[in-house]
Amino acid sequence: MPDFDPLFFAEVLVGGLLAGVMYSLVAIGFVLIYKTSRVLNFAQGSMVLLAALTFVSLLERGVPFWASLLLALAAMVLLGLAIERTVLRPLVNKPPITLFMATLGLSYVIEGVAQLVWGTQVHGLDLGIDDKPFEVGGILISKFDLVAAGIAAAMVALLTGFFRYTRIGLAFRAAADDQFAAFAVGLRLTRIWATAWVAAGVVALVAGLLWGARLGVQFSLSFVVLKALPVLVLGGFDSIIGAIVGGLIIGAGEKLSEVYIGPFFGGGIESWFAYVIALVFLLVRPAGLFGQQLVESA
Amino acid sequence: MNASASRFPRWLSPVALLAVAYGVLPLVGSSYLFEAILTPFLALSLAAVGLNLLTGYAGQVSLGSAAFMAVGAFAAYNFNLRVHGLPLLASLVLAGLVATALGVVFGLPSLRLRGFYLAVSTLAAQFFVEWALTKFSWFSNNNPSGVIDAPSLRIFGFSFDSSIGRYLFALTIVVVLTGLAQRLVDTQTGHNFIAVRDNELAAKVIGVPVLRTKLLAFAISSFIIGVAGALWAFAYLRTVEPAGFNLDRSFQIVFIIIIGGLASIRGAFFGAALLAVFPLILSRVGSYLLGDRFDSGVLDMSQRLVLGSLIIFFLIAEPDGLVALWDRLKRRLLPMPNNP
Amino acid sequence: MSNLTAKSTPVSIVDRSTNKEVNRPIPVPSPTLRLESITLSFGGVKAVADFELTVDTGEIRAIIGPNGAGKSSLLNVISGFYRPQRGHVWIDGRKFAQVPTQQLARLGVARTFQNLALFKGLSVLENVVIGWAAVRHANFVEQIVGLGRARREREDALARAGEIIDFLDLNAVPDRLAGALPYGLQKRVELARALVARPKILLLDEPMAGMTVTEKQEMTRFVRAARDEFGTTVILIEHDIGIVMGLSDRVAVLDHGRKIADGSPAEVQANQAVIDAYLGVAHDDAPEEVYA
Amino acid sequence: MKTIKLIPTLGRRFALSAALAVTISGTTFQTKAADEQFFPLQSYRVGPYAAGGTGFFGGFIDYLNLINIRDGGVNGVKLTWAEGETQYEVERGVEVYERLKNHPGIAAWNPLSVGIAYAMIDRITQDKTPLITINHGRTDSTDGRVFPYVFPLLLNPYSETSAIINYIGTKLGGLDQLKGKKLVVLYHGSPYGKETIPIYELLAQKYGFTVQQIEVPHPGNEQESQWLTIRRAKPEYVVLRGWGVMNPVAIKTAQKVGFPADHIVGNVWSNSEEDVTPAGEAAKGYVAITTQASGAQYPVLQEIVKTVYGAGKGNLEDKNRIGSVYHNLGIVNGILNVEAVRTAQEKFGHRTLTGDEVRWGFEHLKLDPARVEALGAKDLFHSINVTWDNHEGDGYVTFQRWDGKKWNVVSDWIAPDWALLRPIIEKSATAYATEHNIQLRTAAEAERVDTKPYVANK
Repeated sequence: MPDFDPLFFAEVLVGGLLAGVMYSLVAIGFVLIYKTSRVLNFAQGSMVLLAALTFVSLLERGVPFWASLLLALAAMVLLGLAIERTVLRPLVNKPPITLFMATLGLSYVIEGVAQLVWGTQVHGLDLGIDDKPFEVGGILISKFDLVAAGIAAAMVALLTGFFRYTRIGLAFRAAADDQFAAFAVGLRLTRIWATAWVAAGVVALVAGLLWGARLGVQFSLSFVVLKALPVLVLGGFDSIIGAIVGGLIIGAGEKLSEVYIGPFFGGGIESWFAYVIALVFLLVRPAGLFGQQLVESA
Repeated sequence: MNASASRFPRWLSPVALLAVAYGVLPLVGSSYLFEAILTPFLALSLAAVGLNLLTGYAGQVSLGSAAFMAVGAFAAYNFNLRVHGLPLLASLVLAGLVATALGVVFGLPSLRLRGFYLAVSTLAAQFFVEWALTKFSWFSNNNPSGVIDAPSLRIFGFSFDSSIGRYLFALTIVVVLTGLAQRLVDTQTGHNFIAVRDNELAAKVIGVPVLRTKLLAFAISSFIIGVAGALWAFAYLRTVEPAGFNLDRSFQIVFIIIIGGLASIRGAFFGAALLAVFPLILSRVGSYLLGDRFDSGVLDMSQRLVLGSLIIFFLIAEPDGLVALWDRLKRRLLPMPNNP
Repeated sequence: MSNLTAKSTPVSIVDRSTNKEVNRPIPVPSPTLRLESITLSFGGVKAVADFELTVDTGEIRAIIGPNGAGKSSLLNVISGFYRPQRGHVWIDGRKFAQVPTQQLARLGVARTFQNLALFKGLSVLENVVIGWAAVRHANFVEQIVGLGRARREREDALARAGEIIDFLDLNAVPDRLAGALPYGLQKRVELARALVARPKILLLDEPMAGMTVTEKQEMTRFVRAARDEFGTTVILIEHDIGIVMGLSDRVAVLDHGRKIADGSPAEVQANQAVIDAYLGVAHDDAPEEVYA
Repeated sequence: MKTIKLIPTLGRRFALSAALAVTISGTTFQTKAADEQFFPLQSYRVGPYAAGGTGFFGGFIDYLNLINIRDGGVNGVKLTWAEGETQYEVERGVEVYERLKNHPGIAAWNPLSVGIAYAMIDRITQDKTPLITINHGRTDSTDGRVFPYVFPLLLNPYSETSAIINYIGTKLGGLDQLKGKKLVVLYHGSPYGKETIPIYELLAQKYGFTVQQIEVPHPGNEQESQWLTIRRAKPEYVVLRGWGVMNPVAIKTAQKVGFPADHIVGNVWSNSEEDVTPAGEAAKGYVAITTQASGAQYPVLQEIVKTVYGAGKGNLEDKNRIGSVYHNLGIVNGILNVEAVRTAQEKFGHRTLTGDEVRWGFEHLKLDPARVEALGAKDLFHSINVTWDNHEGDGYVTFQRWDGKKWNVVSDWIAPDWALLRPIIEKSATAYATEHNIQLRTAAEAERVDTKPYVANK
């Protein structure tokens, strides 16, 4: 057991928390869609890939930064509408598991389209945020992670504001609470779902840029979905706060376990240990920390 | 499943199929047909039969079936290697039992979790097994590269080491296990699976042992998937590394039972036939039609696109999969005498 | 499975035409089921407050009350779905803080559900046979082989199912998928599934809901026949007052989770508090917690 | 009842069965090969490793085109090839092998994938056709006595390790300076990554430095904890044995934890432009080993640009990838394959050769620096000297530093410590031989060549 050095522990903890924020960015995209339509959108990872690939390919073809950002945004909006129209609406009253499997198929489609349109090359992406670490009380913190955390915080504030104070936000929450009641009251569910998918597309773009800047924009970007799933399981599929808190717990838990418990297993345990953490929480609360507890009845 | 009274006795089509599989194909098929199409098709079908029992019949979604295939393959390799004189079939059965044990362990969360939460927890099995098989080189006989070579297939003195031999070896195992699976589905236990799937609470109220049924579903399906993994390694690839059983493989098996038809043993075969042969057809038809204007990469990317849209198409247009399509076609082409 | 002639078991078939109670079992003094001051609340909303109920063997005991009075919650407490904040459920003299749902069948309790909990993927016969699933010893290997113990259990289950299917006139549809039947028939299949295991206590959660008049009469006949035939104690929750009064031995009336009357149908009908509750004399309506 | 449009499904069903018939009949190549030498290519242009695949197979095909256009083939024998997509997956690689193995006049297999190479060893040995795994593959396949048909040309993983340690030694002022120093090896969590764990331990004992080997779980898109552990261990150098997305993420995370990029040494699969460009500024100063220098200024590259790309037959879509590390590796691999065929033709005649004859050619492939210069590849790669029992051929390596835009060679040609490695390789190879009861080949047996055209079992 390496000698315990509190400064290093703090550094791993902070690093883990900031890494967790990056996971939450992706997880929020899942929550938006699950919250309103009870669909676990496994294609969120490929949407992150498509968004980043569209942005960076436009940038490399000379389109200015802000223009390519807007165009990528527009692409994600169109994608959101198209998905809702072609995949979600025909499957509207099918059990959630069927919809989940449809998003599996959808992830293959989006990955195929992304690479057919923009090719399979690896692209560097520089957002102008340099990654030089700076020292705070003996702990190295990366500037990039802080900016990412700031963006995530801004996004959460924006979303909670949207849900709480706008009319469409209210409709979202109604649909999330009880689809049939919302439908009965006359809320146009299809419009709500479309907005949900568009919002998830926008979140995917933000996550795509931040992850892309770190990883480089390439096919493996879509694996980031595997990092977000334990966060969702822990935080609950339908709660944005859960996505953030879940991300922090998984991020920190993953890093601390790799550094301190990893050596006993020979290292490299991160990939499955995150799921173990999530499962332990889950066995205590079967619908996640903040997930809506389903009251069991016949 | 209610037996639709058809003009032909119910056992006719399976017997005819077996006659073709054992009698006709070995005479006419080329080694390419066996090595690249039939043997992988059989291994994938068996894995899909296993997963169909768990997800189709018992309603427990699992995204970790590739992990159980890997356990089956590596366990069979190690039993065969380390226990001298152990007949090949015995190491296959023992490998299946190891997969069963793991299946039960990773089935435990199903007692408290349902739907997506369970599906995501089976991912834990997928990543854990992949990590463990790569990390502990004892599993691959301390071979630094972590790749295992399949032993020669000798059963009761007969060698099955030719392409036809491997095909017949795989065929026999698949036929036996599928027969047992079909038989299981018609028994009370099989009905308990469906009861737990359709309404778990009502099943519990009327006395169906829900916990035991779920674990049994995980156990039996893991056994079959484990043996399928061993077939994939010994009869098809003949050398395998843990990365061969990755998440894409799990998704492939899930896609097979969706396209083939959930809760149907035949569905596993229909789906596997399409998915095993589909990439080959697409690259052939693609290169034939489009010539070499598109390099093989573009063809392959379009295959991912077409496969994804196929999944969505089936979920929308024919949720009961190819099996339902085939039955409807059969009824239309061979009108039953008493069918209005 | 073609229709199965019921094996001649020494059970006297009730002569339906005369509708007379032929050999009505004498109620045994000790209550088969007792709800002892049950209090149940969901997140601060009191669904049932301090509810007391005794049910004697072989009795048809009804619980009525306006919508959302907490009737279904009571059945769910007896079925062990909810753990009451206070009070106990006594079944055959055994006391439970929360009834173990998995042991219900072994305790001889069976139930139907308000909005149908049939197994859509199974045929009618298979649905009924599975109702007998609790008493199964042969493991899955024996069942696959299908000899010895497994075969006997299978045949015995089919025979029992056949009897109940005859008993409830379901002979026309044993092989049809349960999910594909008309609503009325599905209700009957669910009753058959509950009765096949010869339960001591049968919980009926609005069995007549959504039925035509003729279907209601048939169902009433079946319930009375079940009690007369197999001595089953029945706890009935039903809205149709006419049916309830005609069918039950004793009736308890529930309003906003509290028992406001309990007695013979005649006494209850004359009770002013019941009339007020039903005619809806204005008083503050607590928000309803409707859990089917 | 759901109204299902039966016509399209019927249509699709017939198309499906028609196409099925095409595949079942299998591909029987009747056309008589008019003196052609065929190269089956199990390429991958898609998925996480597309960059490597498109570069390598692009370079290989470009060189074959050059030989065909400039020289009209090798002594008149035209070179032909066919590609099958494998997406770097083993079973796809096996399927392409099964499909092309009956093609007449196969010279050699070049899969450029560890997994596919392993799956092919038994099969190609039975078919008597050489399997080339340039810079990768099984280390012990260097021993020609046990693996007659497998050629890890130029560099096997152990030689690569020894060369890296030699390089770090020179940077520290001599191999003796290694004593007491601390080294970290960051390896990809896969069989490829784990292959060199034993050799690093052995070299650590030999030179007295301590080595800590840290695994990065696949795909390696997040390496926070690994690099924090490195930061605490404070090693002099980190060796990056990465693959795919893991490389740029490693370099970026190194910058994040304040570890200097010029103290990271990349192995032969973490040395391409695609490995560093995504990391942007953070990769400046990063050094990586290579058997082939990058850049397009070499004569053979100029010729390819002039004749092949000039004639519009260039395989690379993105022209500014010409001269990249993967592209040049494909070209060097092309040179070695073609020269092996040429060597074999001197003995067996200017005609289509059998697999075993080409194997003989590879076992007598001697390209000294003068011959390399004649081929227009001076400074592109050093030399090769393959013998019947040394299938690696003692390749030399050099090191390149990334200046943010391109690779610059920063060391002269370094030789790995072959003498030290040979016994280790032989021990592992003989262990494999006993496990699979293979008798060791002798020099005489190596000379015996099967000259009748081989048709794999029907």
